[in-house]
Amino acid sequence: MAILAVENLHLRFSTPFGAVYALRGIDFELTKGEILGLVGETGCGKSVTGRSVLRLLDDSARITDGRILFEDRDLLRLPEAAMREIRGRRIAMIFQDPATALNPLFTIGQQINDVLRAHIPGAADARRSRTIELLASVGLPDPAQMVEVYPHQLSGGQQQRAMIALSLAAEPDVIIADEPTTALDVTIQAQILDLLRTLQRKRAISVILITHDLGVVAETCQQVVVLYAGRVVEAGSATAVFANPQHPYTRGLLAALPRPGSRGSELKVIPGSVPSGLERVKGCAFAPRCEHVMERCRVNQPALASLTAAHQAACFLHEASVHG
Amino acid sequence: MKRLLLTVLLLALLLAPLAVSFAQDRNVFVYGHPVAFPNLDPSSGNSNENVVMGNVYETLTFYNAPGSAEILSPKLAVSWEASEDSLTWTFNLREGVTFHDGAAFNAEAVKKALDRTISIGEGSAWIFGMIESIEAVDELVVQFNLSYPAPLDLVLSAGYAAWIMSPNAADQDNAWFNDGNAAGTGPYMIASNEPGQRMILEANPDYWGGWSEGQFDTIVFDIVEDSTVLEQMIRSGDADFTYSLPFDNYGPLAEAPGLSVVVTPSFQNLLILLNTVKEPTSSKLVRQALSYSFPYDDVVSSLYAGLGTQGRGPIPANMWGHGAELLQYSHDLDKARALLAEAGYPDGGFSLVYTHVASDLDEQQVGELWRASLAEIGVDLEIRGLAWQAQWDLAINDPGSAQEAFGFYWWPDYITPNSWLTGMFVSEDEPFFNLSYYSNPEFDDLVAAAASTSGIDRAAAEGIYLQAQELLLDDAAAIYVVDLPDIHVIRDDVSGYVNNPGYPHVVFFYDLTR
Amino acid sequence: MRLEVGSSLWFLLRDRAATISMAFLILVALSAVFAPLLTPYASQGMGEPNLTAKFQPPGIEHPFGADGLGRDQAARLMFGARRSLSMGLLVVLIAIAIGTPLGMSAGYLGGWVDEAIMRVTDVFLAFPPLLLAIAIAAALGASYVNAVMAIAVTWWPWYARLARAQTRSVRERAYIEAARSIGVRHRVIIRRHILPNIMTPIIVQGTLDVGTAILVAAGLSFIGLGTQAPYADWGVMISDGRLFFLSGRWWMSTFPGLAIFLTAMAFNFLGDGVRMAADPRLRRTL
Amino acid sequence: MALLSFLLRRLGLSIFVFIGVLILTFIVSRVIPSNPAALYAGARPRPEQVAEIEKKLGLDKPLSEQFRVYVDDLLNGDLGESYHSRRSINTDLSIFLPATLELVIAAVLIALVFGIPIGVLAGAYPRSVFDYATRFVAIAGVSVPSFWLALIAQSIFFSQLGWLPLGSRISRDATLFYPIAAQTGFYLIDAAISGNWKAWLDAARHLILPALVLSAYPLGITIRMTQASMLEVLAEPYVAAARAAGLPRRVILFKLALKNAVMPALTVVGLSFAYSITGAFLVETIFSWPGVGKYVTEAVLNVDFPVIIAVSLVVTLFYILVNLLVDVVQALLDPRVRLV
Repeated sequence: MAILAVENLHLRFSTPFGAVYALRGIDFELTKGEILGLVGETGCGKSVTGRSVLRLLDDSARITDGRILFEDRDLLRLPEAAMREIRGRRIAMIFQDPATALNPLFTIGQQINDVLRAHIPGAADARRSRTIELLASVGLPDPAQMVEVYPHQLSGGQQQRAMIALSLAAEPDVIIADEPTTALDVTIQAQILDLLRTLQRKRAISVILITHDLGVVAETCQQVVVLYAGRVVEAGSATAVFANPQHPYTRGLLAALPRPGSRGSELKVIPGSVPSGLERVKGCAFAPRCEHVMERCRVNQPALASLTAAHQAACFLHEASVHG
Repeated sequence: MKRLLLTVLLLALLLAPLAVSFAQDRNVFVYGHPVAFPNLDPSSGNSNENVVMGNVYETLTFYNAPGSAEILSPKLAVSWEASEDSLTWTFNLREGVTFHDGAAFNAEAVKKALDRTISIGEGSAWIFGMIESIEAVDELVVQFNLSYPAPLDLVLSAGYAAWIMSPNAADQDNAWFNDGNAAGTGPYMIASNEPGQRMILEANPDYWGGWSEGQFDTIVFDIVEDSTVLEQMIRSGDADFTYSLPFDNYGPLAEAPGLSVVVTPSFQNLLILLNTVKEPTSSKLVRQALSYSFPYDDVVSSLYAGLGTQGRGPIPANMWGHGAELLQYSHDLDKARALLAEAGYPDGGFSLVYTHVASDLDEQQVGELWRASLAEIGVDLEIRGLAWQAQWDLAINDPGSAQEAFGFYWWPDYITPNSWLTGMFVSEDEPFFNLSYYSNPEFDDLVAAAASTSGIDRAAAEGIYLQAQELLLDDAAAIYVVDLPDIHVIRDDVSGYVNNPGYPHVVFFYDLTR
Repeated sequence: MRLEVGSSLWFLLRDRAATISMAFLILVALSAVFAPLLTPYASQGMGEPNLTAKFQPPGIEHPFGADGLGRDQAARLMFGARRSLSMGLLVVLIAIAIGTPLGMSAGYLGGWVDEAIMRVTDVFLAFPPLLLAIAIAAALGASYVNAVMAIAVTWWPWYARLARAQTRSVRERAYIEAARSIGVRHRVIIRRHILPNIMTPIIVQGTLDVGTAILVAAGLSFIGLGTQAPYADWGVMISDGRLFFLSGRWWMSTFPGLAIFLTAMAFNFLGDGVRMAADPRLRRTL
Repeated sequence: MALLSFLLRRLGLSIFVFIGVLILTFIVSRVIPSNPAALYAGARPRPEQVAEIEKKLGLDKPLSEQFRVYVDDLLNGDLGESYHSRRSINTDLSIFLPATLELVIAAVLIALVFGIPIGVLAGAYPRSVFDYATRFVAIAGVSVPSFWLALIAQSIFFSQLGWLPLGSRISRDATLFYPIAAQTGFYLIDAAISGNWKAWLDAARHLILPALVLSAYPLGITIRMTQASMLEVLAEPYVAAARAAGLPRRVILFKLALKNAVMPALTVVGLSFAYSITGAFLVETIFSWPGVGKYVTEAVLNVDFPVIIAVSLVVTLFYILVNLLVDVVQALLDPRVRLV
């Protein structure tokens, strides 16, 4: 059962140089209790998609089309007051760099306290013990003392744990984790992912994990959605996508993934770069970088088509292989 | 938040018009005074603090306002006489006078006070240069021995340096006085002093002259440098008396209800001293040309709103020694051109520097009007506003590189025509106030002769002074711009006010009633 | 590079306040330059009295009235603009001319040179802005040139600091390291590589500062330490009219004050615009 | 501990700067082409008086000796004597300095109390009508010549409306009938201490107009700085995080963001103080406010350099102290500084 569904999401930024079409029709569903990985290179629109869900975009962004259904309500049409009750309380967010996402001038305790006050009625004492509980649950040492501590006094991993505690404070149903481990050391990354998985299972939370790292997705997610230039190019269950990637872009990403035993020099890199979104794209956005590019790729845009019940891709290649 | 701001703003606006009212049961006179009192020491103060001194201290003799029957009247001295040779002067002092601090006024006190002033030797103390010694002959008789003949009775009426302070005060130093302490014999005493802001005088209940109904108990000097504020104060009744407003503003003020504008000739005049040493003004012809180039009528009628008069020689018209028949230059550019041509400057073609006190708009505009007129005869005038000290330093350091024209006010330390002639035009080894660097032995001799005669035979002295001025005017050592008026604005419900130019801007509050 | 200038200019023109300001300043500058052609009272603008019009209020003959010597205030304003504008510009240019080389030397050479120059700027910056200028102008004597010098002397340390900070960040760039390693002379590096790279922020700051410099110069003139009679800048005009301001002759101070106000505002708006145009990071916030 | 060493370093630098200021002002004061002794001697001195005074004031000694004597006196807390009034400058400043500080502090407070919230709101609602209006007000504030604004304000609030007094610190009647017992020299404080509310209200009415006029520049700076740093802060991830956590806008703006935005805005206090003092030089004269500004402007007209040096030193000292104070407050507000 889908707890959150994004349908045909279009979004554009207005800049002094013209409109940037950042999202050009995103579709996916988050199943309750699952972890969905939203994957792509920088600039593909994955973070924007995450922020769209909570309507945290700045003023230059405009959603031009689409719906975001949460428990059958369209979040895009909710009044701001209702939206505020959803933020933190129903859908929370974890940010990439905890060092900047935590307010440097307030203690961890104060910051969690603010969230609790905003969402959960109760006395100050109750909030304090709840805060300590939360800090304990994310594995921070000496949680009673952590309450008085400022963010800069924590290590990177501890900061991200604190950030996770902050997002869990109001017991949300969905967490959007935007590159939660990118800023951290590799060893810490594993610990944090582990913590996320544990918490997700324990509390039956649904998670959208935004990352550029397919390795992380492989370890953590049940579902995968691969974005390229503001569109979904491939989606499906993690097992299906990893076992049988259909889109050349997904294949490229997988090839670029370091595997145990491989050397850095053998890593394949996808040539070229993501289009800026300034021009309207004609045809497949990946065509200029695609090694299998065909004539029609430059003219028409392939639609997302189901390969199997649990696997879709948007590529004429795969159409060709099915029909040809 | 916006609401909060609005509330604060509204509150502020509501509070603003709530003027505070204070009970008033005293007869208060307010003098809106345009400058601070720089030095309250009666021995060395020789500036605007004279308006305080004149009410707190008294002199032995008093210089009467022009038009009075006598030049002098008794003050702390009731009578006096000079020896035949004018070298010994005896003054009989007033009986029953006490100083504010309770000390008795007597001959010893007079000696001690004047000895203090002479030994400090600052400010205007030089006017006592002729005094060799002072003797207390009797309790109330004091005798002065002079080293050269001089009109000592006149000297002792001076508005500076001639004040008699209590013997206790005479022991104090300058700082004591400037802390607002005083002990004179005058009708008022200093009650409080906030330097640069306000001074309050209270009536001296034991004043030897006694008190009657309607006189003022309290005098307030509000120091307000800004003439705009002064004008608003006198208009709104916030002040009873003021001066030093722009000349152009007196006309409307005279018509304002409740005010009267009192205009009387003063002993102050404005001159432009011409450099007699430096080319091209070293030429007498050029100086005469410049004297004809000056737009006297425009300056007097427009800048001074018709309230002053064009000077005729250095001595103002209300002073003896002034010559109504002396040469008076007029604005005559043809004559100026002819004289320039004669001097070898047919089309002008030179430029001059005129300096004035930077903050003095009148002096500046005098320069601007003159400049326009000079331009017509081909002479360029550079107008340079300087601090007085800088202007003076430029003049005394090296006459050869000094300014050609120096805007200069003169007023006498004590009232004698000699002050103008000796002060500005008698030869000096080092330039001091003779900033024309005028040097004419014949003139020097005449002035010296007049000075020594003046104590004995005033008519003879006057004749000699006129001779001297004829020389001076022919040499055109200066441009005599304007004899300035004293212009005072006073509330018209105050009676008894008479301006006495012998004590510039001093109001003798004791004479006033409301 | 050309593209950058082009797009910056384009961006600047899109900032309506900056565009209006620029137009206004051009207008003021033109009326200053062509003042003799624009007014029938050019000689009055340069100080010649005209006593028949003494204190004439604004009207058809004298749109901004006449002053105590009867001079047409409109003409005085135009000729005054020459002085007020040039004072502001000169102050900033001199300050840049002194501050930039010192700042660059400090930033480029580092070490004791840096320390010495920066400590001197500290001392200058410790003065409240007008105070030192007042003292210097008082010591030098009042004149237009001395006022400009006095203000510039108090202003250069800001540019020294700016230039130093910029130089330090540019110095670390690879091509400069490379130039140094192949033995290009310091002077050449500074002129060819560093100067062009640090000019943009200095120009931006300069534009913003002209308005303030005009204000400060007007302040000095107002207390009599600037332009001398018979010429006038706007500060002098306010000062000349002040004594009559509350007595009903309001026009003499009002119009020059407005002129200073609007001109300073225009420079600030323009400076803001230039800053945003020059710094792409700020464009988003517009 | 780190805080202490940070402060010691700042203090050391301040002392260095102060010495520099001392030397600079002394040099400026001695290059004047004017004879201070003549000034000292009074309105129309005699030559022999001038020579004597030159000796008395030590002006005949070499410059280094004069400087040594000056520093010696300074170390004994003696700022010297005005050449013009011959009054002790210490005494004068003890009267004029509180007057100026009262005015300047009032102006800076007005600037901060209004400027910070306005800046916060403008930063919070970029491109709104409020933002544009604010930008206009802020630029107007830094562009208006204070001495001209003072005239306009007098004309409106005194001449036209008659709401506020034209100038001076207190009305004459208050000095006569409700004199304020001097303690600190700050009339509002002194009157409040002694419960002299009539005089307090009177002093407050006198303070409003000059303080408002003086606050124009610092208000403009405060708004601009707060708005700019607010914009920056609002772009920070922790603000996005706070929004994502569903915190109310009020809390985000005025608690979380403001505390961060105030840090850079605090440097404004030092700057505001400097500009207000500068403004006071011109504004005090117009409002007949008996403060340091009026004192020094008159000293300039009289070329009274002992006063000019003394005022430079004292004002600079205050300026340095304010900046030091700002550093301390910033250090105290920011937990990160302690580790530096």
